[in-house]
Amino acid sequence: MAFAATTVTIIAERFLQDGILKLLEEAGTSGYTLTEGSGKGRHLTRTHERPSLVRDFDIVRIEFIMLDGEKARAIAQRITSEYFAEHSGIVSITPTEVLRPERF
Amino acid sequence: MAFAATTVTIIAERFLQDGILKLLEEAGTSGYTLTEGSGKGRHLTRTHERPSLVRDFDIVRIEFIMLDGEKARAIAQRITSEYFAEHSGIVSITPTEVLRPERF
Amino acid sequence: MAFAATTVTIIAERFLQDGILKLLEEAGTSGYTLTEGSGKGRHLTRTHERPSLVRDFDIVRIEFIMLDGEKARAIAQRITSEYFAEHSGIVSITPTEVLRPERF
Amino acid sequence: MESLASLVSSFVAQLQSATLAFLLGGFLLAATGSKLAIPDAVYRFIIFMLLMSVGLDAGIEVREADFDQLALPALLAALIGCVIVLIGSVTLGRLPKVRREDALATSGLFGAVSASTLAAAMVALDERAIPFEAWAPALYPFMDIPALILAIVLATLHKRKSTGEQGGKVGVGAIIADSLRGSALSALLLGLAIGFLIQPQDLYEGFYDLLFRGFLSILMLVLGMEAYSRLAELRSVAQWFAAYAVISPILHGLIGFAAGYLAHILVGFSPGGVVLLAVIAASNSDISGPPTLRAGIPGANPSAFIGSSTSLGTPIAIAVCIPLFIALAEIVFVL
Amino acid sequence: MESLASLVSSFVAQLQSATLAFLLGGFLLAATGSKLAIPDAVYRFIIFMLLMSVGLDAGIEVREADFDQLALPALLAALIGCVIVLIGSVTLGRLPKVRREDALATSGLFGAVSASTLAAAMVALDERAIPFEAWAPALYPFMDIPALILAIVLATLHKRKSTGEQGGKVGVGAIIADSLRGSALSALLLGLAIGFLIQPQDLYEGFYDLLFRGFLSILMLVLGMEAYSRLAELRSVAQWFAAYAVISPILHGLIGFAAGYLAHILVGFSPGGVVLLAVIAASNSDISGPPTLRAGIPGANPSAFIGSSTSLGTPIAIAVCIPLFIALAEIVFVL
Amino acid sequence: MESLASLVSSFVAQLQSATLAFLLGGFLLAATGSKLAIPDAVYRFIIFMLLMSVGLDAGIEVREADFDQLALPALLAALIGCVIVLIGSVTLGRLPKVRREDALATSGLFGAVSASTLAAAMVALDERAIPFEAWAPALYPFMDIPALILAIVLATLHKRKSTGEQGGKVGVGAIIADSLRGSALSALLLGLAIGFLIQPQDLYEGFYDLLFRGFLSILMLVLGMEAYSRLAELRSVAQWFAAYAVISPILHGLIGFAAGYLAHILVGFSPGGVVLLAVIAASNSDISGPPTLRAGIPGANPSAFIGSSTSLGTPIAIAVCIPLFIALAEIVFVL
Ligand SMILES: Nc1ncnc2c1ncn2[C@@H]1O[C@H](COP(=O)(O)O)[C@@H](O)[C@H]1O
Ligand SMILES: Nc1ncnc2c1ncn2[C@@H]1O[C@H](COP(=O)(O)O)[C@@H](O)[C@H]1O
Ligand SMILES: Nc1ncnc2c1ncn2[C@@H]1O[C@H](COP(=O)(O)O)[C@@H](O)[C@H]1O
Ligand code: NA
Ligand code: NA
Ligand code: NA
Repeated sequence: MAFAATTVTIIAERFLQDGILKLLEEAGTSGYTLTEGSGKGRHLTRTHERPSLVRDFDIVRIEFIMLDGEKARAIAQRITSEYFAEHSGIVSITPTEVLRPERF
Repeated sequence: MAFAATTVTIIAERFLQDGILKLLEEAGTSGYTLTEGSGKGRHLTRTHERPSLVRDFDIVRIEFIMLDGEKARAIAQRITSEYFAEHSGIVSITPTEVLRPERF
Repeated sequence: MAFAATTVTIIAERFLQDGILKLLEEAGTSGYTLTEGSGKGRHLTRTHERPSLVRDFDIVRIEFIMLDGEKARAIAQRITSEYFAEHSGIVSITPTEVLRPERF
Repeated sequence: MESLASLVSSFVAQLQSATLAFLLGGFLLAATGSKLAIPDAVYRFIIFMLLMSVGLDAGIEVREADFDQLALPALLAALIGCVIVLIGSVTLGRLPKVRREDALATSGLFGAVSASTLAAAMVALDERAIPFEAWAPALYPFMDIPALILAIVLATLHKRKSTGEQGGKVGVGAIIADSLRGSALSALLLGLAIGFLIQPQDLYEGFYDLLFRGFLSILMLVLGMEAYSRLAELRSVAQWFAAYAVISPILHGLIGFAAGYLAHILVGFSPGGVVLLAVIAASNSDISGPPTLRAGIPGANPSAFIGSSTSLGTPIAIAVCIPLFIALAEIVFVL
Repeated sequence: MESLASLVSSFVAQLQSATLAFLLGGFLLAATGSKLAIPDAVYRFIIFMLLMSVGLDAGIEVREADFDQLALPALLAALIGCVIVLIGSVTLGRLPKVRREDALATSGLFGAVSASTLAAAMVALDERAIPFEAWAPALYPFMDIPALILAIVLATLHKRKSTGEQGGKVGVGAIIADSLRGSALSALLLGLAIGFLIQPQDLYEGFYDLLFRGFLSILMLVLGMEAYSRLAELRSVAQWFAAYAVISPILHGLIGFAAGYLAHILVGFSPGGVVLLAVIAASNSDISGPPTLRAGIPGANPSAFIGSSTSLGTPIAIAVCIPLFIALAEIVFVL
Repeated sequence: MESLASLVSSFVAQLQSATLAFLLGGFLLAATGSKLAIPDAVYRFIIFMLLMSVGLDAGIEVREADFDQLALPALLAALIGCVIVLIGSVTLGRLPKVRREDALATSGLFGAVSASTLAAAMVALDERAIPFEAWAPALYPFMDIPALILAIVLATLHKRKSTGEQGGKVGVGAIIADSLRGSALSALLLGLAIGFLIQPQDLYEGFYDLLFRGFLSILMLVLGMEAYSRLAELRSVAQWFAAYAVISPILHGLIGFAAGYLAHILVGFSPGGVVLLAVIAASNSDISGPPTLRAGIPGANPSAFIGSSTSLGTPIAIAVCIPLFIALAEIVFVL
C-alpha cells in the first residue's frame, strides 16, 4: 500500500547547507537526503568538472519527504523566505507516494 | 508525444546497493540511474563533506522509470519488504512522463 | 503560494553534456542543476565506485524547471530528437510546483 | 616503584609525537567548526597506500622468516579476538539499557583490528628503534576475522532463541570472505603476495615507504576529526558504551601483551612484536568491520558501535595504548 | 637608469619559471578547450599540503625567532589590509555603474590574502636564494582578517543607511571565527602549532617539503585554468572591475613594499620578508575570502568579485607582482 | 634455436616484474569481489602525473635531439596507425555477426595508443637498462590521431553508402582537435612544451619522476580491475572481438617492430626506440580514444570496442607485448 506524501527539493549553495539542514531538523522532518552537484542560474556557473576554488558555492540538492503536505509546504515557504530572498537557490514541491508511512 | 510512466526512487545505504540493483535487473527494469549522496534518518548522519570512514554507510539514490505502473509498484513493494524491514532506507513513487516509450 | 511548473530530467552520458547545456541555455531555461552518477541501460554499465577509465561515459543527470509546461515539453522533445536518436540517454517530465515564479 | 616512574616518563615522552599531534589537531579542528576537510578520495587512497606498504614490507622480509615462530602468535591472536567478544558479551551485554545485539556488535568491533592504529604503532616502534618481526603486522587478520565471526554467530543465535526461529548454520564462510574482501585487508594481502613473490625493494622504498609517515600524519588528522563528529552518535546511546570504549582498549591490550609475553618466552617472539600484538588487541576496526557487522547483525544500532569505536575507542588505542604498551615493553624487556 | 635596466632584466629572467609556465599552461589548456582537469579532491588536498607545509616550517623555526621583530610587520599588515579596502571604496566604489556592495566585496577580496600566491612567492624567493624570516608567512591572517572585516562592516553600514534600517553591532567576532575556520587558515594554524610544539623536522622535510614544489606546479595549473573559465563572469560585469583587477595588485604591492621597507629600517625586517609583505598585499583571497564575503555581503554580485579576482587579480599577482617585487628588492637592498 | 631459447628466457624473466604483478593483482582482486577501489580522482591524477612526467622528460632532453632522426619514425608511426585500421576493417570487419561500425571503432581503438602501456614500457626499458631517444614517447600522437581519423572517416563513408545519404567532408579537423584536447595528450603536450622551454630539471626529478614508478604500479592495479569488470561487456558481443583483442596487439607490435627496425637501419633509431614503437603499435587507447570514437561513430556498440580493448587488449599489450618486444630487441640488436 502506498500513501500520498510530498517531496520538497531545495537547491542551494553549499554555504547555506548547515543552516537549511538545521531548519529542517527543527521543523520536524523525519530525515533528508542530499546530493552534490553543479548548476547555473542567474549568477555564477558552478561546475563539478574542474576544481571549484570556492567549494562553498557548489550546489547541493536537498530533498525531504513528508506525509503532511501542508506542513511540507510551510517548511518550503519558510526556507524560501529565510534564505532565498537574499541568496541563490530554488525550492520545488512534488507530490509523491511512500510505502511505509510510519517512517515519515 | 509523452507517455505516462512511473519513477521509483530508492534511498539506501551503499552496502545494500548490489543486492538492490540485482533485484532490479531480475525484476525486468530497463535500466536505472544512481547518484551518491548523504543524508540523515532515524540513525546515523551520513555526510559527504568529510571522509566517511565507513563508505558502506553512505547513501545511494537509485531511481528507475517504468511504463507499467503496477509492476513498478510491485518492485517497490518487494524492495521494501526484502531490504527495508531490517535495514535503513526509504522508497518513494512518483508519476512521470517519458518521451520514447520503447526504451522502457 | 506555490505555482504549477514542470521539471524535465535528462539522463545522458557526460560527453553530451556540453551540447545539451548549450541547447538549454539557448532555448531559454532560467537555469539547470546537474548531478553526476552512474547507471545501466541497454548498453554499458557505468559505475562510480571504481575509476571510470572513460569518464566521458559516466552518467550526468540534468534537470531544469520551467513555468511554461508546453515550452518545457518542446525542449524535452528537441533534446530527444537531437541527441537520443543516436546516443544513450533518457528524458522524463514531471509536474511540480515552485514558490517564486519570477525566478523561472 | 622505580619502574613505575620510568613507565610514566616513557609514556609522557611519547605523547610528544607527530602522530598524536595530528590526531588531537583533527579533533580540535572539528570541535572548533573548521571547514578543513581531507577529501574522501584522499583518505581512501591513504588507507590503500599504508596497507599496501605494510604488506609489501612484510612480504619482502618474510622470506627470511622462521615460520615456526609464526604459528603461536597467530593462534594467540585468534584466541584473543574471541576472548574479547566473550568478555564484551558478559560485561557490556549484561548492563541495563544495553541491547544484546548492540553489545555483541560493539565487542565484535573492538575484537577486530584497526589498520590505522597498527600503522601508527609501527611508526612509534620505529621511532623508539624497537625492532619487530617483519611478519608481525600479518597477525591482523588472525584476530580480526575470528572476532567478527564470533560476534555475528552469537548475535544470530541470540536472535533465533528470542524469536523462536529455527535456522541452519550461520554463514561463517561468507563472513570470512566478506572480511578478506574489505578494502584494508585486500590491500594488505595483495601487498604481502607481491612483496613475497616479486621482492620489489626499490618500489617499496622509493614510493610506498617514502610516503608512509606523511600519509599516516594525514590519516591521524582524519581520525581526529571523525572522532569528534561521531561524539554526537555516542551521546544518543546508553553511557555504558562510552565507559566500555574507554576501558576495554586498555584491558584488551593488556591481554594481548600477556599473550605476547607468553610467545616471547615460548618461541622468542620479539618485544616489538609483543607491543604490536597488544596494540592490535587494543585497537578496534574502523573500516571493514562496521559494514560486516551491520550486514551480519542488522538489528544492532550503528550509533552504538560506530559511536563508541570511532569517537573513543580509536583515540584511546592510539593516544593511550600505543605509548603505554611501548613503555611497558621497555620496562618488561629492559629495552 | 642602470637600476631600471637591472630591474627589467631581473624581472624578465624570472618569467622563465616553472611556476609561471604552469599558470600560463593551465590558462592555455582551458582556452583551447582541453579536457584535462585536476580532480577537485586533488586540488583541495594540495591546498592542505601547501598550507600545512608553510605552517610546519614557520612553526619549527619560529622558536628561534626574535618576537620583537614580529609586532611591527604584523601591525603594518593589518593596516595595509584596511587601507586597501578604503582605497577600493573611494576609487572603484565611486565609478559609474559600479554598485557599492560590489566594490566593497571586491576590495575586501583584494585586501585579503591568497595562500597560493604566498606559496609561489616563497618558492620564487628560494630560487633566487633570498632568505626571509621563517615567521613571515604567518603575517597572512594579520592582513586577511582585517580586510574582510572592514569590507563587511562598511557594506552593512551602507545598507543600513540606504534602507533606513536600524541595527546593532555587526558581528565582527563571527567574521573572525569564520575566517580562521576556513580551510586554508586552519591548515596554516594547525601546521604552526604542531611545528612549534612537536618540531617534526623529519616529517616536514621527508614529506611536506618534499612534495611542496611539485604540488605548487599543479596548483598553478589549476589557477590558470580557473582564470580562463572565470573570464566569462568578468565579462558580465562593468569593465571597471577588470581595470581594478589589473592595476590594484601592483599598487597594493607597492604599498606593502613601502611598509616593509619601513619595517626593514626600524626593526631590521629582512629583504625577503619585505617581498613577502608586498606579495601578500598584492594578492587576493581565492579560497576562504569569497564565501565569507558572500555570507557577509549577500547583496554583492559574485560574478563581480570572483570574476575580477580569479580571472585577473591572481594571475597578475603571481605573474607580474612576484617577479616585480623580487626585482625591486634586488635593487633596493642591493642583493 | 639458441636465439629462441634466449627469447623465451628473457620473456619469462621479465614476467617477474612489479608492473605485471600489480596488473594481475588488480584482476584477481576484482575477480574475487574485493571492495578495494582506487578512487577515481586518484586515477585521473595518476594519469596526469605520468603523462606530464613523460612530457617533461622528453621536453627537457629533446633540445639535444637530432631532428633529422625524428621525421622517419613519426611518419612510420602515422602509417602504422592507418595500416592497423585497414587490417581491422578487412579482417574483423568481414567476419560473420560483426557489424562494420563495431569493427571500425574497435580497430580505430587498437590503432590508437595507450598512455598507460607506454609508461609501463618505459619503466620496463629502464629496468633492463635499454636506452631510447628522449623524444620517442612523443611518437604517441603521430600514431594515435591518424588511426582515430581513418576509423571515423571510413565508418562515416560506410554509413553514407548504406543509407544513401549525401554529405560533405567529414570533420577531420574536429577529430584532430578532439584528440589533442583529450586529458592524456593535453598533459603530454603541456609537459613537452614546459620541459622544452623551461627545462625544470629539479622539479622533474624531485617530484614527477620521483613518483613515476609508484603511480604506475597503482595504475596497473586499476587497469587490472577494470579488465576484469569489462569482461562482462565482452561476453555480450560476438566472440570474434575477443579473438581480435588477443591476436592483434601482437601482430600490430610486430609491424611496429619491423618499421622501427627499418628506421634503425636508415636513420639509426635506437633499439629502445624500436621497442617503444612496437609497444605503441601494440597498445590500444584507453582514455581519449573511446569518447572520440563514440562521438564519431555513434552507431558502434561501446560494449564491443571497450570490452575488447579494456578487458583483453590492454592486458595483452602490457603483459605479453612489452616483455616480448624487449626480448626480441635483445636478440635482434644483441643487447
Ligand atoms: N530553472 C531552473 N531549473 C533547475 N535548477 C535551477 C533553475 N534555476 C536555478 N537553478 C539552480 O539553482 C542554482 C542557483 O540559482 P540562482 O539563484 O538563479 O543563481 C543554480 O546554480 C541551479 O543549480
Ligand atoms: N523523510 C525523509 N526524506 C528524505 N530522505 C529521507 C527521509 N528519511 C530518511 N531519508 C533518507 O534515508 C536514509 C536512511 O534513513 P533511515 O532508514 O531513517 O536511517 C537517510 O540517511 C536519508 O538519506
Ligand atoms: N528505465 C530507466 N530508469 C532509469 N534510468 C535509466 C533507465 N534506462 C536507462 N537509464 C539511464 O540512462 C542511461 C543510458 O541508458 P541507455 O540509453 O539505455 O544506454 C543509463 O546508464 C541509465 O543511467
Ligand atoms: Na582488537
Ligand atoms: Na591582499
Ligand atoms: Na596502437
